[in-house]
Amino acid sequence: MYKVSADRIDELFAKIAAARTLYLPVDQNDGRAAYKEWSQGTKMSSQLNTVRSAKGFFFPQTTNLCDFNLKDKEIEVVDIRDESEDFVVFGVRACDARSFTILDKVFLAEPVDSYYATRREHGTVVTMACTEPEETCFCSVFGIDATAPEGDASCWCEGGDLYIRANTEKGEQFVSLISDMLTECDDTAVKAQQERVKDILSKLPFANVSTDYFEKNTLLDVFNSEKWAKLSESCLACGTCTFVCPTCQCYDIKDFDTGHGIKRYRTWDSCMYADFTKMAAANSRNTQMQRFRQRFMHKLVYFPDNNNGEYGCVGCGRCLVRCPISMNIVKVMKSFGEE
Amino acid sequence: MHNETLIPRIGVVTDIRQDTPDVKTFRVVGTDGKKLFEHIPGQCAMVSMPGVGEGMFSITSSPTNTEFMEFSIKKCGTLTSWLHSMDVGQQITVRGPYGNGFPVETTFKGKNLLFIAGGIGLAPLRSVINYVRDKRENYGSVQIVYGSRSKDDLVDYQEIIDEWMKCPDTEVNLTIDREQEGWDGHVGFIPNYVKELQPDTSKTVVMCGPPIMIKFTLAGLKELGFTDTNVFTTMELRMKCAIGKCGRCNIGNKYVCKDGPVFSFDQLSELPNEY
Amino acid sequence: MSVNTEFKPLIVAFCCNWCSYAGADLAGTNRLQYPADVKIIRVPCSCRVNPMFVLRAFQRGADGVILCGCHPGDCHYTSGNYFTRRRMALLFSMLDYMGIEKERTRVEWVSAAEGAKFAKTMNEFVETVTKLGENRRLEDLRCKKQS
Amino acid sequence: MQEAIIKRAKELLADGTVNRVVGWKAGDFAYDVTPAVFTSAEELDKDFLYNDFCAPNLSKYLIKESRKEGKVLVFLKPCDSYSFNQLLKEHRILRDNVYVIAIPCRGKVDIGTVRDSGIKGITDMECDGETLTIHTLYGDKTMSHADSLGDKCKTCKTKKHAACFDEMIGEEGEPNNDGKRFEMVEKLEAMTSEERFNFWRNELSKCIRCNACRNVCPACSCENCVFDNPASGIQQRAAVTSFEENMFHLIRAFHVAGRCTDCGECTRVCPQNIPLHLLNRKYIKDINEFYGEYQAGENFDERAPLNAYTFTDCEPDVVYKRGGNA
Repeated sequence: MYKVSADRIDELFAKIAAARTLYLPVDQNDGRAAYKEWSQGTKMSSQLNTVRSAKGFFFPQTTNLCDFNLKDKEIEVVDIRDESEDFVVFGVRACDARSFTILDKVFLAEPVDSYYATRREHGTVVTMACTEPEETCFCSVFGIDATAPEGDASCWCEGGDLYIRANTEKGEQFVSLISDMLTECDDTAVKAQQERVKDILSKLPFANVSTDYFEKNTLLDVFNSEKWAKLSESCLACGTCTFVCPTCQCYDIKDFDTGHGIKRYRTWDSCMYADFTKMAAANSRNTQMQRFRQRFMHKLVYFPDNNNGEYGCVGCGRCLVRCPISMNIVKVMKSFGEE
Repeated sequence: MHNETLIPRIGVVTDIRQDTPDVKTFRVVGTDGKKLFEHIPGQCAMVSMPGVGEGMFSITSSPTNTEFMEFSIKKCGTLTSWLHSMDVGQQITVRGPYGNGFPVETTFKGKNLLFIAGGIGLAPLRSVINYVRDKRENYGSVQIVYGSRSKDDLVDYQEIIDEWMKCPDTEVNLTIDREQEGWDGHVGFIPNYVKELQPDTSKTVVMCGPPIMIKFTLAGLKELGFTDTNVFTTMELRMKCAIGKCGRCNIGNKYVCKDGPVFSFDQLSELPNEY
Repeated sequence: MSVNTEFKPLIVAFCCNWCSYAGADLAGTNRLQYPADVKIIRVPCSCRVNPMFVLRAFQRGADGVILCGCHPGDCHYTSGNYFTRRRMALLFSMLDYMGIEKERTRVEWVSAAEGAKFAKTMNEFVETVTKLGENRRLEDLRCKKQS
Repeated sequence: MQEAIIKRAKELLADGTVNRVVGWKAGDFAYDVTPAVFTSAEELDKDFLYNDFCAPNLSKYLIKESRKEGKVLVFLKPCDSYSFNQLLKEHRILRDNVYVIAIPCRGKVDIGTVRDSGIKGITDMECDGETLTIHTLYGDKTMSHADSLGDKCKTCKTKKHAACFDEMIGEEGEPNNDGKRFEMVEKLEAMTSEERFNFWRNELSKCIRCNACRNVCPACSCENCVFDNPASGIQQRAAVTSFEENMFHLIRAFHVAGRCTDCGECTRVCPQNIPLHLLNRKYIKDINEFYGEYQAGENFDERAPLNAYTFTDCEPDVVYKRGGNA
């Protein structure tokens, strides 16, 4: 473990930015945090989390897949992929860090999604331990330790110092970029902070939300539950939960006619939308109840079934904060847990 | 750079056959004149016209055909209408093969096979039927029950009477929904026809057709004593990526594009009835 | 603002079938000059022009969009252009509010007999838009041809 | 107030006037209120809520609810009543199947506003008159009720209901004519064109196209939105370019122009905190200036401004003539 005085953080960022493009959470003019590229003078946000998750670094809202040129009956396919540059995402929280391993299970499964894979290879994730969790946090429910975040390197801010630990080879490389600013140290201060924050975490309102129901009941039992109708009754069918979610990874592929060629691109999509599964002939999920159920079944049942019991939720609490009608995964879990 | 399955290859349409008033069969090869890729019967490919759309279609030709691939496509939406309006020589894009395909080299081997198809549902079965015909010695008896709205709507009619009916140990039973001039074969719906035919319950059934036909035929087969494990079907849902990532074609935790499209009914019975 | 002498703006003119299109025709038969970069799109009535048409013209590379219809009171369908008048007043005001240069949009009433007015309007409009330069604020980069 | 509302709801359920109630349901915290349908007195006792946190506008739910079996009871705050009336006018709600009770509102606390003031870990809130006490994981905080309001309530247009209710609980309020409603629009108008462009670019580039603004909007009640219709040519899942970001919001605002009652739900629900109501208010302000004062949803018979005209309407060149900054 290494440390550097927090007073020198601007110097530290400058050093990182000199070698790699650096992104970090920054307060926008409305006071809410978003990931932005660092430039001289940029201050890191002190907020717990960004409104949008960090998934956009690896799975952006829109990605150009390829171009087509059409001439008479002929088609030319243009591979527009390029090697992206190395970048560092600094200040990622434990929940978002875990979301990357969940996204990996989708995008890096065969056949590998090269757009995602390339970004993943070029990105270094530097996480920041949480010190002041919000009431909407429930990452511990999914076995995430907010005081010891994953990622290529982890950081802790404590007592005017920034502590850094590399977890992976990429993390080591990151540390070597700034090694001349760091001094080696022991983890006493970090341990003390972890103890303190763990105490807060254990007292969070959702610290003990149970996932038992989904482990003890079969897929069909959960699917056929009568609770879905009531839970979904006021759902607006918007995509807010999906788009702020760090693990929602559904996408749409579309073509855009530029007038001189076709651009094929993909965008985030939401299973909450009525036309998500609409075909020329039929729609397999016709009602909002079915679509609502799909989203939560995916996170709480389907994904774990396919991934050795790992849930598709990281408990970041974004959907709790942003849902226009305050319906969310915790309410769903609690409602099933009541039985 | 990794290989990217989402970037398609170019296919050239070398022949277009009007099968029925709303079904055409397209013969496709690569720009080098060769077959684009190898596949297993029942597998699919994403066929696209850039700017119009992309859709999943079964490859209806048999893998034993070494020269080209065929797609039988019914006109029903934007993309299929466009495909129907194109001429020979047109290039399209193709990517694949996707899906699991039928277990022709495992479960089906040595079995007596019963194929039941309704309308365009014959398309995915044609590839299996022709595969079995070309490797006849590996399989037992073959019975094909195929029905459509009318004689004109029977896909591959010429191939059925010229080739399938002449194949050894192969029984072909055709039916149409309503009486029609020039038709002296069976008239009636498939579920009833299957019951009338009383097929032997030792047969492995491969079924594809409209949902309502599947529902009633399955019930009929069960009455006759068939078990879910011996009945296979192939599914179709909305697809975009075809590689189990875009999140829309799932039935429960199974993705039709990746884990399917071929399922046995005992597999389906463990999944939500959302298709 | 400096005048870019090289720049030739692309203008989309939506002309109502009954008056302005005939007016444009008259301008042509009278050999009145107006720039060739004015692309005329004939519409049955000026009120056929959905706000989306205006936006998509900009998306597809227009530098200015002008609607021409019958004079108020002369609409072939009695009241179409009265609706156009309200819609476009609101739309243009909103475009202005969003920081899109307001001079890029215009409505003119041109009758079938006003060939000269049509040519004059187009010349003036082209001049105005030329001064503004290329449409940057409401462009879609995908539609720009890479040179 | 809550007791009186629950009592009346129970009476109407008991005497068979209605068979269900659309209202607000309590959540895990004071602020996470969910619109819900209640069918029994027990449910009402258990979960029904009416307090300073019940911001969601219930009128849009009635499009579906009024088409179900039996009569439904709904509680409408003043601003919701305008949305309701506008939907009635557009024949989207079946009036005979709805029993409307008007309830007063003194402005709703917006959790976003409270959070943006820097208060973290909010576990509970209570409002005693003018002071909001906020219990957090990190100790108690206070805030004045006025400061905690969302944008929609800070510039409330009226506390007086539109005439559409069957009965009223509580006191009728007064319209608010302090002129604050258009302050921000005026401020934007006074900017230069470039400043305005940059303002909107900054705001709209945050848009994630979640469609929350559209789906919550009582005026956006189309069965199939133009942005969802593949045949429209502009179906979008996400805005790919700045043009598409502008287009979506510009066209959405235009489609509700003259019908938007200024209920402010679009801004309230925006996860990215985009002040979308400033687009709608611009239309409202322009309509007022060009064609005379008009409040959508206020009057049942009046034609909507974009469905009407006069021979003497201003010409579109009013936009250039009125001056303003280039």
